[in-house]
Amino acid sequence: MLRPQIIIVGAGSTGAATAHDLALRGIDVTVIERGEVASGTTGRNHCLLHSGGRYCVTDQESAIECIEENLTLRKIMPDLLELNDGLFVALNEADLAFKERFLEGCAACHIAARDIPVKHALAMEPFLNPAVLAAVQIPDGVFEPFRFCLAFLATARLNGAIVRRYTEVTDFRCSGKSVTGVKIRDRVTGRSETLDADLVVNAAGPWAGEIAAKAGVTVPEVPTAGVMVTVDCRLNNMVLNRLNKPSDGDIVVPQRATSVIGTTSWTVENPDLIAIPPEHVERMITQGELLLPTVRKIPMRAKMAVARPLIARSGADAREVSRTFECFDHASAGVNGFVTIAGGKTTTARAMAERVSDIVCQKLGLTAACRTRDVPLTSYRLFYQ
Amino acid sequence: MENPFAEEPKPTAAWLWQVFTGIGLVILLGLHFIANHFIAKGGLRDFADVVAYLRNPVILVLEILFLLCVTSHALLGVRAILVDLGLSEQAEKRVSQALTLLGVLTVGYGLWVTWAVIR
Amino acid sequence: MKTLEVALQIFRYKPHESAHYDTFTVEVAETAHVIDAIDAVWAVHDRSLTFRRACHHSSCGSCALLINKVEKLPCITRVTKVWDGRTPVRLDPLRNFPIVSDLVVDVTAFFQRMSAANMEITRDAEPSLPLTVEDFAIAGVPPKAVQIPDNLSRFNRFENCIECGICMSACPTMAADEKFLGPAGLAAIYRARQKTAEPRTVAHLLGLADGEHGVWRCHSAFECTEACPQAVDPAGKIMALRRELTARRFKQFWKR
Amino acid sequence: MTALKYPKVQRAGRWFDVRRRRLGMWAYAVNRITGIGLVVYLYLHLAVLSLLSRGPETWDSFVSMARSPFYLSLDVILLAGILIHGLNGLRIALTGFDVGVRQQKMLFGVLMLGAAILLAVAALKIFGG
Repeated sequence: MLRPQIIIVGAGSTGAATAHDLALRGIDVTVIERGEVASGTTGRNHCLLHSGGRYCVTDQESAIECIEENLTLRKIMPDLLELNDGLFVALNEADLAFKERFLEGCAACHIAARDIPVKHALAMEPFLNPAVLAAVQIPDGVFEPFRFCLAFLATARLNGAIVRRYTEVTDFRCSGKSVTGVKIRDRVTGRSETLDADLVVNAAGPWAGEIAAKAGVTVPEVPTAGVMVTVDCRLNNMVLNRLNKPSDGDIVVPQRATSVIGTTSWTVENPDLIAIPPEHVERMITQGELLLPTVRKIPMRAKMAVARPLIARSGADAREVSRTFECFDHASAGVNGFVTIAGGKTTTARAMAERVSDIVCQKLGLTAACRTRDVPLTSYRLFYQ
Repeated sequence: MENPFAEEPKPTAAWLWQVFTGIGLVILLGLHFIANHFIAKGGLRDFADVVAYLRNPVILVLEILFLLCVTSHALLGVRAILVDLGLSEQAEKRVSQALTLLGVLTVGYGLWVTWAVIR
Repeated sequence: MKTLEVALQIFRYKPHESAHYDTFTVEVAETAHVIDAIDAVWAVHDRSLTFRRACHHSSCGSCALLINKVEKLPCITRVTKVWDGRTPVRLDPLRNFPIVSDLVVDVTAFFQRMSAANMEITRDAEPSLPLTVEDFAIAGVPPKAVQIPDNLSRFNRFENCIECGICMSACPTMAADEKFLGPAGLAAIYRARQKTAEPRTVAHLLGLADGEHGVWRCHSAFECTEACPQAVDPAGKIMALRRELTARRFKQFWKR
Repeated sequence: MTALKYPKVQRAGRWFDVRRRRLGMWAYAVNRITGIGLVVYLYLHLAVLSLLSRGPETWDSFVSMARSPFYLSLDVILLAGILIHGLNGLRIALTGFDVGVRQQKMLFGVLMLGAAILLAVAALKIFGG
């Protein structure tokens, strides 16, 4: 029998990690990406390596996923993480009251949390609001999403995967009720062709619905945009969070010589072109100021908005929607050979890849096991060589 | 793919020589210029003057040093410009050989002129 | 939201057609950055346009290009800074790289150089906050003495170099000499060398830079340092390497 | 995939192209131009010195010709080249040993100012006798 051919649509964190997972299992994969690696949602990421602390009260399922993956990523890409921990700080009585629940949540999700003296926190974070009332240290970190994807893809390529950038999926080739191939157009050469596929994995993030529609199925996804603002000076060593339920502008992630404040949240129609509402930018500064009062004095370096692929659950608003991921086997909707992996976050990309790869193997009757928990990734720089 | 930049190249002292001869020139050319064009009456020496000047052994040594410095500095500069054109390794080697030969000829010619004057 | 109309004159090249410029007019927010305008061209006018981008906040380094003939990161360059209201803003791919398609260049040779030194992207040898006067100068903030108590661990941090290739595009030496290690490559060797005291590694790293096409090829134009969006100061690193190499050479000379 | 590469000749001429570039680039270009000029002069000078081997008459008639104002103004141009190249060379040497790297633009300015002053003094001397 010929080796099965898998096509992955999208080279964001999910697509990249899935390519790595399948390649490691010895399966032939081709990744189709319409732009540069990570040019969609993953690229415009907040760069937060979640410890799960952010969700340990409101969404423990996500929180547990986060801490597990956090520890795994430390093993497989140690060089690509900035590991300075994170602080959850209380700025008012309501925050202070939340502390007990937060510590309980962390304990329930096995997230190492330390309630540290305020003096200690201010010594580590000299720009932190001096009015801080309490601080809890948790194992957050910072990654860099572009290189995160490059490392997965570079390793996948060493294991035989093919990555085609600047190539978009125009349609599917179906035989009966099965997807048997993908019609693509190379945006560099202008040529169109059809690639054979035994199975197609749709990892197109907020564009997953658009891709699925070409195969005649739907994905219950809500593209939800968020604004992030970067200031021209690094004001924090560690990730700074407001000690409360997630809300707008309650987190400042350091990134190289800058600090990134985020985020807001609203539903968008067209994830290709998101106008950044000026009032959202202002809100980031006002909120960021609460954590780091110096923020307003610093020139803004950049601002960005991107749609996150959140999975809809009826009746929930954007903040309440679970940040976990889901895998849809469209066989249930009558289309074979086509699965969609949606939702989630970059921190959990490896776990998402494991889940979807298990499903792929099961559908193809293969028995190869996932090895991505233990295999260290190669240098991201090899992707371009 | 083989990474051509991951291998240690052959060390070179060309830049350092360029700098040292350059520093030498600042001093020697200064002396040469002042002695030949500012102190000398009318900015240039007549023949008898040149002969007398070069027969002074200190001056002779300085002028020969100057000749060596200026030739190597000039030809190292020419070489830098040529190497900057992105030559092949083979061509780089040939440029070096040709310029070394030119340098030897230049210095030889300079010494010959000096000898012709002071003999 | 206040908007403005901006005209972009974009370099176009595909392997099957000759290079030319296309001009587009798009509407963007008054506060938009150039990357938002390029994004709008792609989303509204021409889906065949190819360009590189990922993070939109100067940490991935993929979007670097020439704006009005000067190397810039479009993600941190405001449209109003480069658009005079009349002459279209001209966008070209980086110089000194092979052009793959439109604004996309082939960065293989760049990453080969970065791999040579194998510089880690995290650094831990120094405090992470902007503690030096220079760091503050970048941000336009007056320096403030910040003391990190000894009993607290020092923090690590990603290197400032985002591997955008701007220095390689701005370097006049790089233009002609394809074998030149280039500003970023040499700066990477310097950073890697700073992190180790192990004599054999040090000798190897310095050896990498010591060739005809290494540190000695630089002609002190300082264009790399001027163009670098991350204040990496590659030229300064090249000079520091030269000093160390010179000192080493003298030491070896006297030992003989 | 065929990538577009600019011809080598066009790329090799980049050191000459100072448009939209900054002071360091100008310094580099000026250094090269004066350098090439000085190499040409060096060989002219050496050729002229061969007159010395032909005896006093040949040389002295050349010297009297070279004392004309036209030749003297050529001397001033030569001196300008030497001063610019030499003093800029000092900047390259100093920064190359990691001295004054951050101040390289100011260094260039000061050195070029020095060159201008020296040139003015020398020109007065040359024409004033």
